[in-house]
This record gives sequence, C-alpha cells and structure tokens, in this order.
Amino acid sequence: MHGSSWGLGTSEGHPEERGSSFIIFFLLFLPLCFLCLPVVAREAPLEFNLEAFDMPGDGGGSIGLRWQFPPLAQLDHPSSYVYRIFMSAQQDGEWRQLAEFPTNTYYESEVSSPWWVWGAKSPARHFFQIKSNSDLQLANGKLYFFKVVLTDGQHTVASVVASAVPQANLFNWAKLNNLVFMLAFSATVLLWIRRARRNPHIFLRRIPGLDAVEEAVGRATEMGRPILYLTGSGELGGSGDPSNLSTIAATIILGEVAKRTASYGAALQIPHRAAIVMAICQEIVKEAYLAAGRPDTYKEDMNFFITADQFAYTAAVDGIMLRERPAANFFMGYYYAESLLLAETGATTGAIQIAGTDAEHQLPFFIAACDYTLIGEELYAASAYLSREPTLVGPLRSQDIGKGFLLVAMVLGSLLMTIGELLGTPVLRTALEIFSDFK
Amino acid sequence: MVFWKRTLPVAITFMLGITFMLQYYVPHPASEALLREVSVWNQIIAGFAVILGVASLLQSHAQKIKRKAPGWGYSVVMYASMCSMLGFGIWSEGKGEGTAFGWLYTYTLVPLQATMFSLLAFFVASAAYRAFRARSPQATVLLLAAVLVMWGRVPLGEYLLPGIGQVSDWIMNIPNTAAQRGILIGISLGAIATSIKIICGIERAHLGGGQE
Amino acid sequence: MNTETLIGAWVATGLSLFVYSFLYKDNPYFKLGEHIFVGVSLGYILTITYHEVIVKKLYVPLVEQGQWWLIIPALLGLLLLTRFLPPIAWLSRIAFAFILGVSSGVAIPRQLSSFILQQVQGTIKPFVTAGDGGSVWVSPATLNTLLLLVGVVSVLVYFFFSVEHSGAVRQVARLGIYFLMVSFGAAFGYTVMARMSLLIDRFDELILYASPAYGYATLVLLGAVVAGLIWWERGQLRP
Amino acid sequence: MHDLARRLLGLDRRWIFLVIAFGTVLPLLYPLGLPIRVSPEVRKIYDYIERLPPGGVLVLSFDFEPAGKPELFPMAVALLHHAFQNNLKIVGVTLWPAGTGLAESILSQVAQEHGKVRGIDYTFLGYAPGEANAVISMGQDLSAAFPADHYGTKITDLPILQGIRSLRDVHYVISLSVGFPGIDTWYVYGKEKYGFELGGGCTAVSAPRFYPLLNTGQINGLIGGLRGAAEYEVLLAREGKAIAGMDAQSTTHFLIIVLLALCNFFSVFTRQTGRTRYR
Repeated sequence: MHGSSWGLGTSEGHPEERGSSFIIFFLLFLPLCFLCLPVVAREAPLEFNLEAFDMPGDGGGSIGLRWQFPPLAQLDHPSSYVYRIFMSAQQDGEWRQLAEFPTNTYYESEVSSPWWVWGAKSPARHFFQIKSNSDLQLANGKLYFFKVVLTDGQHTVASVVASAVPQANLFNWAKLNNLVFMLAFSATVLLWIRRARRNPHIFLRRIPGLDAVEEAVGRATEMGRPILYLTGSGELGGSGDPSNLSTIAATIILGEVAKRTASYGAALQIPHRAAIVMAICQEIVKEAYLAAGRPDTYKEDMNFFITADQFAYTAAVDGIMLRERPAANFFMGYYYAESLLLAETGATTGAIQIAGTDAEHQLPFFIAACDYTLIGEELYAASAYLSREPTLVGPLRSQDIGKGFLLVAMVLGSLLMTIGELLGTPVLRTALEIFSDFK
Repeated sequence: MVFWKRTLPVAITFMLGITFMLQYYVPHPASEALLREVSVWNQIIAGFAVILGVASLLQSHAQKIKRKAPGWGYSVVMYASMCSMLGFGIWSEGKGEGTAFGWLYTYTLVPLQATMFSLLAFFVASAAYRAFRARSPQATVLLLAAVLVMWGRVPLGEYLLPGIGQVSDWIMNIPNTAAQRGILIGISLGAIATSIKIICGIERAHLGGGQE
Repeated sequence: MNTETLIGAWVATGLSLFVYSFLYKDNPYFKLGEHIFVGVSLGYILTITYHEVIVKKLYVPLVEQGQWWLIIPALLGLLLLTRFLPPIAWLSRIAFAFILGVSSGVAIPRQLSSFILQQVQGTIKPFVTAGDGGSVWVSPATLNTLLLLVGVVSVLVYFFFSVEHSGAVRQVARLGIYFLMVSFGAAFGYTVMARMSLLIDRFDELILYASPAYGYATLVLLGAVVAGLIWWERGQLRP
Repeated sequence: MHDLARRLLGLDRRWIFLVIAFGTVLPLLYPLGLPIRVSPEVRKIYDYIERLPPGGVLVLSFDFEPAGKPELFPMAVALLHHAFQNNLKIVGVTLWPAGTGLAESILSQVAQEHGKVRGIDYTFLGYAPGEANAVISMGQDLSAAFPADHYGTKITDLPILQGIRSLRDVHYVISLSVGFPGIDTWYVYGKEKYGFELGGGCTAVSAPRFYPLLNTGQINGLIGGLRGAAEYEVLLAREGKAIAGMDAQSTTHFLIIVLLALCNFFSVFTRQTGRTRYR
C-alpha cells in the first residue's frame, strides 16, 4: 500500500495527484485501508519520517507537513520537549523557524478532510500546515525545504529535510460529493421536466385544502353570499421578486375556484392591489367560466382594482367583508403585515377561511385564524396539481426524489452511526463523510 | 430580432450560470479572480437596480398626480419629502453626522418606520382576542406552543413558574429546530431546482419586459 | 439641549402620533404620515445608493483610478434602466440575464453545502454515547438527537407530493404536521415578542418626549391630533 | 350565555388597543426589575468575544433598517461596549441602505464613550449593495468591495485594516439582521467559503428560523430579539434599553395570553355547528 511512500520524506505522492485514482480505489477497498492503520514507527530510534506536500484543493501558497511520533519514551524528560518547524528556500541554507508547539498538539487525526482526499488518518502522526500570510509568502511553483526539530533546549533531534512545491490546484476534491449531488439533482430535475412534458399526468397527491374549495363554494351558493378571493401582495412586475412563485400559484388556484363558482352560480369578488396581476386574473376567470360552460354569467367587474397602498387596500377589503359578509374568504399568495387584519376581520364575520402562503412570518397567524391553510410548498404543489404545467410538475417530482434520498440517508446514516458507536469502530463514521460538507 | 430578444439573454444566463456553478469547485487563483471581479460588477449593477425599483413606484405616483386621481395631494407630499431628502443628501455627500440629511433621517425616517411596524403589536392583540381560536387539534398545539414560548421568554413568566424558561428553550432547540430543518431542506431543494430552471432557460419570467 | 434636538423631538413625536391615529381608523393624518415615510425612505435610499455605489464603487475607480473595465457593469446597469423606454425595453433582458445567470450559478453549490449537506450532517448522529471501556449509554442528549431525526423526517414526509398519504406514510405525515405546528407556535410567540418590543421602544421614546425638557411634546401633540381627528370626523358628517 | 359571549367577542377592537397601550406604558413608568436568565446561545457569543485576543478584528454587520432598531439597536450597543472594553477593532458595514445612518451613529457614539479613534480602533465601511455579491466580494478582496470607507478614506490607507485583506483575515463576524440579506447571506456566501467565525443577532420574528444553523454550529451563537439583547446586557452588567424594556415585555406577553384564553373561552359558546374542519 501507499504506506511505504510515507517514509520517503519527499514531495512525490502528495494527496492531490493521487486523488482521482484513489477515490475509486478507496470506495472498493475502504475496509483494507483501515487494516493498515497501525503503522507505528518500529524502525530506527527517533525517526520522524517527515513528509512535505502541497495542500490539496487550494489556490496554492500552502504546504502540509506530517510525521510520525518518535518514541518519546526513550528521552529523559519527554514532557519538556517541543517541536520546532523550520523552512528554507535552499536545501542547506538559512533555516527560518516558523512555529514551536508542544509534542501533544497538532495531530493528523484533527485534520478535517474527507477520506477520498486524505486517505486514512493515522492517530500516530502529527500534521502541520504552512500557509502564506503577511509575514510569509510561499510562491506557487517554487521548491521549499522543511525540517522538524524536537528539542528541550539542550538536546535536539532533527528530522531529515523534506521538500515540496506549493501549487494552485484546479479542483477542490473535498467538494467532490457536493459536485456529484449537484449534477445528480440537476439531471433529475431536467429529466422529470422532460417526462412531465411527455406525460403531464404524473401522479401527484391531491392537496386536501383543495377539497375545502368545493365545500366553501357550495356553502356560498346555499347562503346566497359571495366568495372573496385575494391574490396577495405580490406584484409580478419584474425579476427576482420572492413573491412571484406564490402569486402565480394564487392565480392558478383562482382558476379552479372560478370554475366552481361558475358551475354553482355563486358570486365571486377579487379585489386587487397590482394592475398586472389583475389583468392576468381577468383572463383566468374568463377562461374558467368558459370552460365551465357559463360564459354568460361572467362579469368583467369580478376583478376590481382598489389601490396599491397597503393599509388603504386592507381597510377597503375589511370594509367589503363587514358589509357583504362573504361566505368564504380565500387568502392565497404572498402577504405582509396585512394578513393579520384581513384574517381577523374575516374570522369575526364567520366566513370559511382558506389561506395559502409561503410568507413564513404570516403562516402562524393564518393557521390560527383560518379553517384551512396551505403551508409553503403545499401552495406550489396545489398549483402544479391544478395546472399540470410540466415546468411545475417536473421539479416538484424531482424535489420529492431529492427529499426521499436525503431522508433515507439520514435514517440509515443515524442507524449506522449508532451501530458504529456500539461496536466502537470509526469506520462507519468515516464512510458517512459522503454526506458531510468539507471546505 | 428573436436572437437579440430571446436567444441571447438565454445564452448569457446559461453560460454564466454554468461558469459560476463550476467556479465553486476550482480553487485556482484565476478562477478566484474571476469571482472577485464579477462580484464587484454585480454590486454596481445592483446599484442601478435600486434606481429601477424606486422609479417604478415614482411612476405610479406621477400618474396619480397627472390624472388628479383621488388623494393625489398625498402623492405630492411624497414627492416633496423625497426631493428634500435627496437634496440634503447630495449636499451633505451622504454623511449623516451633524448634517440636515442626518437630522431628517433621525427624526423622520427612523420614527416613522419604527412606528409603522409597531402598529402590528396592536393588531396582534386584537386578532388574539377575536380570531385565534383552537379550531382543530393542530391549531390547539400551535397555540399551546405559542403560549409556552411567550410565557417562558419573559422574566415575569420565569418568576411565576421557575423552569418554564428551559421548557421554551427546549421547544426552540428540538421540535422547532427539527421542523425548521425539514422546511429548510425542502425550500433549498426548491430553490436549487428553480436556479437550474433559470440557467437552462426553462424559467424565463425574468425575461418579461418589452414586447416580443 | 440644542434647538435641532428639540425640533427633532417635536417632529418625530408628531409623525409617530399621525401613524398611531390609524388605530382609530384610516384618516388623512395617517395617510400624510405614510406618504412622508415613503418619500423620505425613497430619498434616503437613492442618496445612499448614489454616494456608496455610483460615486464610490463606480466613478472613483473608473475615472480616478483608471479601472476602465468597470464601464461594462455601468453599461449593464444602464441597460437595466431601459425598462422605462418601451421601444428598447427588451435591452434590459440582457442585464437581467447577466445578474440571474451569475447569482443562480453561484447559489446552487453554496446552498447545497450550507442548507443540505450541513443540515443532513447535523442530523446524522448516533443515538447512544460511547464511554470509556466500551460502555454505552442513552442520555437526554441522545434522546433529543432521536427526536430531531424523527421531526426532520416526518416534516419531509409531510411535504411529499408524489406519494399518496395513506397507511404508514399518513401516520408519519400526521406526526410531521404536529412538529410543524409546534414550530409555528414558537414562531407565533416570537413574532408577538418582536411586535411588543417595537411598541415598547416607541412608547419609551414618546414617554421621554413627554418630559418637561422637551416641552411636553407628546402630551401637547396628542391633544392636537385628537382635536384634529374630531374636527375631521365632523367634516365627514357634514354632507 | 351564547349572546353574551358573542357580544363580548364582538367588542370594538379599539378597547383592546387601549389595554395594550396601558400594559406597555405602566411598566415603563413603574419598572419591577425582575431577574433575567441568560440562555446558552447568547452566552456563547459573549464567551467567544471574551476569548478573542486584544487587537482582534470584529466585523459588525448592521443588516437592519429603522424597523429593526428597537430590537437590534440595544444589541449593537451592548456588543460594541463589550468589544471596545476588550480592545477589539471594529469594522462596521451594512447590507441595507436604510441602515447606514443608524450604523454610523451607533458606532461613533459608543466609540466616543470609550475614547476610540476612527481609522485606528474602528471604522464604518458603509452600505454594500448586491446582497450575496457584497459578501462574496468582501471575502475575495476587501479593497475591491470597498475602495474607500464611508468617510471617503482609501481602504489601503486605514491603519485598522493593515494586514486585513479579506474576510479570511478577520477574527469574528456578527450579523445583526432584520431579514434577508442577513445572517443566512453571511453564512452561505461568506463563512461557507472564507471560514471566519460567525455569530448572529436577529429580530425575534426571524429567530426560530436560525435554530437549525445554531444546532449545526454554522453560527456559533444567536442573540434573539430584545430579550436576547437584555441577556447580553446582563452578561455585561451594563443596564441599557433592553433590560429596561423587559417588564413591559412581560406584561404585554401576559396580556396576549389572557386575550387568547378569553377568545377561546368565549368561542366555546358561540361555535357554529356543522362546520367541517379540514386537515
């Protein structure tokens, strides 16, 4: 195994170069690696086996040093000894001391680097990293020499000189798992969008909140009272607006509600804050009435504009609720502080209230004041379910796959971790590093 | 024209998206320099985006004044206060200490915004009394957790019932963390999926604006 | 106390009371306060953006330090503003394409690292603690670990949309909804806490301004606003 | 009973407004001074600052605007007192344009109290636009992100920033955030790559959201809301606005609890029958 190269004291087999081939290697022979762990120095007395190498996966300017514990017990007062790290630009000239530390610090086992980059971390080795800083500049591509000295002030034992070249790396192997997950998830998303295009009827469960629509409309018809539908405070004006997704979802669900009111013959009122959203809703409602076969009952003034102003709009809608006493209120889309005032007034009029939002700060209030609330992603799912739009259905499906994968990973991972703990072996913990984040 | 209006923007998004997605994995100084430069560029563009956001609001108020729509006088007030803030701001070079610009900020903007948001305290109270009913087992659990947390996070609560502070700490640290973590993982998968759609040109809502 | 502070206190108090008059009902004083607020905040944001971005990050490096390549983001920024010129509004798409391309690309791996890998890593933990000499025990901490895992998993199951919620899935999802409700309850409590803190701060300041040092600003202006509201209500009553 | 309950529930809400107003004003005028327990998440930030070496650089990001002032201003003041007492160097910055004025005035006020000099012991870099991009560019190269500080001094001429080329070189970053951009931005686009230690302060509204990050150590501590600020003041033994507000916080919380209880009590008598509940 590569254990033999550790004693060479040169820069040859540094982890970065070995990276790619060793990934496959380790995946297959992981258990074997651990059998090789106890490689403690048994050879010559006070041999450090110092090794210097370019630190893997960085932009350069950094060198790693590792060496085995010398048998300290041979010394007279082991605890009085310290390590000193020296560096030089020439093989045999001008040594500069970089650091001094006690012999019970800087272990290799403390290194946070995954097994597919670092291999097995021996508990019998020290590790020290030298980095460029304002005092010290390590130039990429230049050869540097290092030695480690063990000393108690009077006696000194020096290691052989090791050398290495800092390099700017092209790939951060520690991020390999991140890249693999990213590629896998991207592929899943694109694949399922394609599948949804071919077959838009991929199974999606019905969102229970949508059943409430039926009942709410029925009740309104019975009582002869209108239904009030709000699309929230989203604008649909430009890019990057967090409220876009939920506002679009709100307009899609409006289509479903309008189909029901058309076939039952209930009145529908949709007060607006944003002109663009209103224009879109007019189209959607008109289409819904057409689809329900009741274009005659469609009225242009079902959608009406109040004002863009937050509190004036809220006061006006509250006024409508108190005067007309709608049988059902729908609050879909994105909401700010107005949610409280709207839901409160609606609750006091005794209307059935159905809310749906991804505005996390408003969710608790809606849940407490409404009869049914679509929580966050449920709102998107409801719109995908109703619209069957491939670009909504596909990602929803792929997100489910992602969630399923992570869920299984978490459950199995925790079980394996527990078993590892019971058996007292670090192997399983190390293997689970594929679900960890490394820098 | 389709090239300029549709193909080119989609191509730009795709190329930059892939480049910066992969940049993350490449520690080489050249790749880092690219990230540095583009992050500075994006900051400058973000400055223009602020103007874009403000301007659309100004437009709607300008129209209100032009049409003499009801309440247009308030729009005039809005313009006047904006212009005075802007005028003093340019004059004092954006420095707040000891300038008229700083005075306007401290005595108009700060109290107005803070007071606006403090109205919500009153609304929460009245909604608590009139609307927040334990109408289902789930809502009951929500309200109970709310009461425990409200009780446990104030000195009087801990004085009346020693130990309740630890209970509310536990709620925050275990069940709340679990649920928020589930939500966070779900939302992040959704956000990543959306980013992928944008990069691949499947999601083009941001390319609205201007006729086809 | 200097004159600026005194005038400032009166102005701040007056504007705060204008806003609070909404608690009575929507009225012209509130609308006035609201529009002044929108105006000054727009003016402030524009000023800061002008000085901190256009001058400091663009003009100075570009003109004084000769970083000519900053002309590219400046042009892209200007393209953004073509949104207001309908015939060439489509040019803004190029700028949006640039911003969104970069930000989406930058976001994907970082979100994966921060919110998925880190969170999954934080959930995968043993349910037992190993002690010295091969002993193993279960502690409240490890029970919490188990509870955390159960919570995360059941919430994720609740947000599964391509699986029918029946049988075991239904039970797990139901558990998930209760975790969600506890969390929303906590959020509810914390939101109440935040809102009350805002109110406390405002009242603290109004009490300060009610002192003789500030010429009883709060009390005088409170009287004035109430009188104003009565006068306005009377005007409303008249046909 | 049914009618009475309905009438009581239908009470004009302005009465409730009045109750809340009195519940806030009275304890502010006549404080009780009840003891405040310090939670572990706040103590962690305090302890971390205690352990920083004198002369260490703390980046304090004022990611809020006036709406967050009631909760985050006392927090910022307490943190600044603590940092200046321990002779840390403070670099202020904000990701929110409307936070500029507040950040500027808090920093210079507290610095003055401790006799600190601008440019040597502290500085304010100003508003950084572009949210994620702002953090990334500071992480890549501070002088590219901020050619000059808020007062127009060139970054390279500032003594405080000698040896600080990017966020990689700072000892601690604390984001006081009112929403997005804020703590998450500093983690996802900052600590994730540049490896500095990150602490968070936030309004109570957003606090529950940050507990998963606290649990994994992605942020090393969290000061949540006015209560968190009060705990910090207790640790510092320096009474400020947050401790003073705690009694009013107590009474208002209990008022809300009573209102909730009344609402649910009355609604038992008014509950309409025949309504199906969904979920």
